[in-house]
Amino acid sequence: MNSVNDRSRDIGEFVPAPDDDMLICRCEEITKGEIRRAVHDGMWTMTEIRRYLRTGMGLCQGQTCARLVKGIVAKELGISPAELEPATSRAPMRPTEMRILAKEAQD
Amino acid sequence: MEARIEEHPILGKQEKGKKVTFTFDGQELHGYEGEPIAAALKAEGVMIHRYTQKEHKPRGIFCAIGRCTDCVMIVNGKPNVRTCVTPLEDGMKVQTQYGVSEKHFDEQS
Amino acid sequence: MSNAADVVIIGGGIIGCSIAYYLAKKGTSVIVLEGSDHIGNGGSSRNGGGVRQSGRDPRELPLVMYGIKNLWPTLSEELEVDCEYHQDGNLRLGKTEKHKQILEGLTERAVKVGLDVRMIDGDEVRKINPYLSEEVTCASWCPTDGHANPLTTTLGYYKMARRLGVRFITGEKVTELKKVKGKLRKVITENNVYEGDTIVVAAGYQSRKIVETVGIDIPMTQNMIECLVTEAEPHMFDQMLGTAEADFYGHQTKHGSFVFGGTSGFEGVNKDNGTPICNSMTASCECRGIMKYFPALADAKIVRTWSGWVDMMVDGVPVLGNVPEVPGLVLAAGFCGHGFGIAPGAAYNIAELITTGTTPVDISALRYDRFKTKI
Amino acid sequence: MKRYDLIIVGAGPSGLSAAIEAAKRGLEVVVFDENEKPGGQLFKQIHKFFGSKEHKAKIRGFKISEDLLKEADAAGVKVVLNATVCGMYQDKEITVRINDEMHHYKGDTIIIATGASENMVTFPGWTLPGVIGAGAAQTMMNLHGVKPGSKILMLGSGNVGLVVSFQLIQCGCEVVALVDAAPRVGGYGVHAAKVARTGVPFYLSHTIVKAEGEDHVTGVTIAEVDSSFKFIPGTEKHFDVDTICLAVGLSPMSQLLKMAGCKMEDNPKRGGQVPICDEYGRTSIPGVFVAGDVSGIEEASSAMIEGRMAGIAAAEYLGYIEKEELDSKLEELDAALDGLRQGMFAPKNRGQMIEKTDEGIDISTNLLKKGYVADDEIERFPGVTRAKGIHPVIECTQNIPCNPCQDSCPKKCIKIGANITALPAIDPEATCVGCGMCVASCSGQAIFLVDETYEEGYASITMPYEFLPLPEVGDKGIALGRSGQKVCEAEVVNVRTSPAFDKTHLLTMKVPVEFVMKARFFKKEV
Repeated sequence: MNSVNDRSRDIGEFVPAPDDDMLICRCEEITKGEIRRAVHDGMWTMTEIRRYLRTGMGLCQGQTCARLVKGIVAKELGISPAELEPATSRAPMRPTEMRILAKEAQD
Repeated sequence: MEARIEEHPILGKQEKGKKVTFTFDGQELHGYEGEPIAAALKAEGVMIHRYTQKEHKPRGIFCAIGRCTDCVMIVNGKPNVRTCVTPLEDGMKVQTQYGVSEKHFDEQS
Repeated sequence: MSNAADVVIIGGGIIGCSIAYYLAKKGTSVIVLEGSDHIGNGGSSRNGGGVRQSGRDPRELPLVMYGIKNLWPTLSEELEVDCEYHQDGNLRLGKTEKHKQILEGLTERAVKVGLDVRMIDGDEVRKINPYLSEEVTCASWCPTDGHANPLTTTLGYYKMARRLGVRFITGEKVTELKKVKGKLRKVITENNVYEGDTIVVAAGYQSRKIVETVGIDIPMTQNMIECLVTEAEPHMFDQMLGTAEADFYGHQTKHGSFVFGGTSGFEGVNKDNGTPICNSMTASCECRGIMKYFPALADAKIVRTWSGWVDMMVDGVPVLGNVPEVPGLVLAAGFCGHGFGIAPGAAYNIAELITTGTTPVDISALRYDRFKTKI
Repeated sequence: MKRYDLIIVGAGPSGLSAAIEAAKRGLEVVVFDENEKPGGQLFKQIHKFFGSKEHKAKIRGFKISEDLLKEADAAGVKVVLNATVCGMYQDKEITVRINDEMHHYKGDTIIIATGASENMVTFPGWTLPGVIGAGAAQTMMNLHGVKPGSKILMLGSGNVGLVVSFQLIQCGCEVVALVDAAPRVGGYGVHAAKVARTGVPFYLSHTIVKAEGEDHVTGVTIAEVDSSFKFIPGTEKHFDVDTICLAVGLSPMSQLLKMAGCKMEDNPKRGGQVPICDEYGRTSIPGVFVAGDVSGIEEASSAMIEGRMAGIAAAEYLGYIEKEELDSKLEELDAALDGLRQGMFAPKNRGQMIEKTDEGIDISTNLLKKGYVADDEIERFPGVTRAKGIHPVIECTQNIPCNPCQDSCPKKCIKIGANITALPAIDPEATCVGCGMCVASCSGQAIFLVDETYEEGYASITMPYEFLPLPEVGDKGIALGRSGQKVCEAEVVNVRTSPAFDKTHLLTMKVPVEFVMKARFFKKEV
């Protein structure tokens, strides 16, 4: 992507909403309100949201919440969700025990 | 309600492994060898697999294919075992997971 | 909006963000230009979280000591974010006689600078951390070291600096610096031109290319190293850990997960496809390294691995401070993979340097023109 | 390091199809899948598939997966199960967890066919045990033989929501309601109709207000939403349920591709984050291909064709076939894919309101709002005719890609033509013999045999029946209409079962003749 993004652009004030306590990231138990607040704190990319709040950093690695978080962040920024690049995908794709990762087969 | 489907109109009679005994929080339950732990629990009417770390809220089966990791429990002493994709074995010790521990939150320091 | 400010900072990592914060606190107007799409996208969010004095080069040690004494303890309150700062000590572990010699050397040097660090034996190590294997026979122990969360700390600095009016622009790649009438003034990016009375270059390895445009060289290379994190586990220990041989380093986070980094021997030659993804062999190597020290973690599940580039100075310490040949240029780069713990101290001093012309800590050993050939 | 000509990630419909085509052309192919059974989601599909013969129409999904596996085996494909691909690195290297070890493999080509994952929606209580994905329901009942619940509310009226609702009923669960925030049913009308006539009420323009229960789901409240999806106060409805099933769409599971550095895009028409690729699955990394849902959400039928294309493209990439063979094969497959991508549900029509069929007939609005065609709408469709004696009534009212009925009739009573999305019509010249092959072959279960002169004052209606217990001749009960409401008394007069019907029983009931165009389901009196 790499487009110029001025983080001082006015996105308006944070306005509390009745569903701010809705849980979005099931693994890390992050609410919609926390995500919306983070946007107003300047976290404007999926990567920054993830690093700031841990959304998508739990056991499931964002399999469930990534799309939901994206929608919330996009709405708060007043842009289309398609404009937000998802956070990087990282190995291992499924949680893997250290002893298994440590054991490399010779084939 | 009988949770197991004895005969299915399309799939016929279900082929199952050996009937085995396992424990859930100390209670003896039955299931079939090789089926996911979650399926055996579901058939025995267990819905709550764990309580979450922060809010202490109950969770159970959600995706059933090993992706969402909501159904994790303590299995044979190990936390965070995805019960929906872990095959049941005879004598398995399955426990409700509180946060990442088998101890109830009150007992966790 | 104006593209001019008192200070333009190139690099939106923890160094750039924290300098911006300390400057803004003093009323200085600041623009921060970040080349990538995300704030803190380099080493700032990819490191192991050590806030460590022991094991450091005496030339940079005073800076980190300054930060640990004056800045880290209140940082969470100051940044209104949980930096997860723990000051529970650092164990630098050894298993062999050779390790012991390395650790003793490091300890001796640090004591001379006034750091409270000492050598302990295996039994004492296991008193501090009972999960360590019997293979561990010695360690250096620095009780005032610790660890913190690099993600929330970096983004916390960003958040507060932004709140104080600092203008952050991401996706703004700098291509050239330009002097005006003998003084550095302009920052030219792929899309725009920015102007500042002072230009701070805090862009990690990218700094080299940037300052090259005003005829300055920062002698460094790039290493790609890797970290991994486990699922949350029950609480085990609070110390920061490292080893004499750098097999691994890391800690257990507040969240319960273990963040570990380590080396595979391929750091200098790892290649990048732009993601950056890691070498397929590194994580396995790290797990083997960790398990030798922590057999109890064998069943802990790795949920994520990542890599990052280290800006490796030829002599192992950063370049920090003014560049008299290029008036207006301030360097803060080349932190060699241990820039996180030192960031608050370094940034505070740079901000003082820019606003008052002096620094609380003597940083002259980190000058840009210190490099000499070996003969 | 072991290197293969072709590594395929995912043994679902597209992955296996790709493997077969490549292996047949001489490539050494390995397929890794993290599941213990191959076939991907096909294995859980127990309904008969749509399409035409070349798309394996009227074969049940799990059977297609068995066939694919046999074919792959015969072609020399190595399928490794319980093999989780953990990462995709530079130089087309992957790491795979098999048992308790990590393996490193390289492929001269790699096809990613990882499929999709389920989307979710949030509402208060959505994390309670008892709220599950539709895929979870399918896995529990069709793979593990355990009912997901006893009283279930389904959210989502797309094909997944409709198909899974039917499967829930088949395994003995009660579906208390089918709910969707959209104003219209999203899936095939025939899938909706077969659910609706068993008595499941549809609530379109409704969504979940909250799931109720302390420790697990004990109930659910839904309410109507306005055009901007806001709840309309006073429209709340409560249901006692133990399970809430979510079927609100799928997202491509493209993480491996992103990790490997493929150029990606967010494409809402393809369901989310997808690799940028050409129509044959070539991504931005030479030698890395994609097939199936990972490159854009569609049906298993098109995934199989996409898989074949990618497999052939990989063969050509490695020089196992000439460009000419590639081009001619792709042309053939393009035509097959094109056949599936016609009609109302074509990807290009996604999100559009279609008001008329290709034949110019008004679409049933009741079908879109309630899940069934209203009695006064049904007779305008070409498959619905009245005639003396026994004859088929085809309640197929939307242009969907499907034509097995045409081939099934030995008397050639049913005409669709070359365009498989055309509505089936009855040939008035041909004579129905009442064999019932069309009833059993209709994947949408939309064909009935009707005989208005069955008995004095009575008509017979023969319907497809896939439930247990199977009623017996002489059973008395009630006939339900398309809406699932009682229309009259009924008695079972015939039950036919045949291997040719493939588990679709043909149940014939007699009803008073005036209900012949209304009665469409039989419910035994208990």
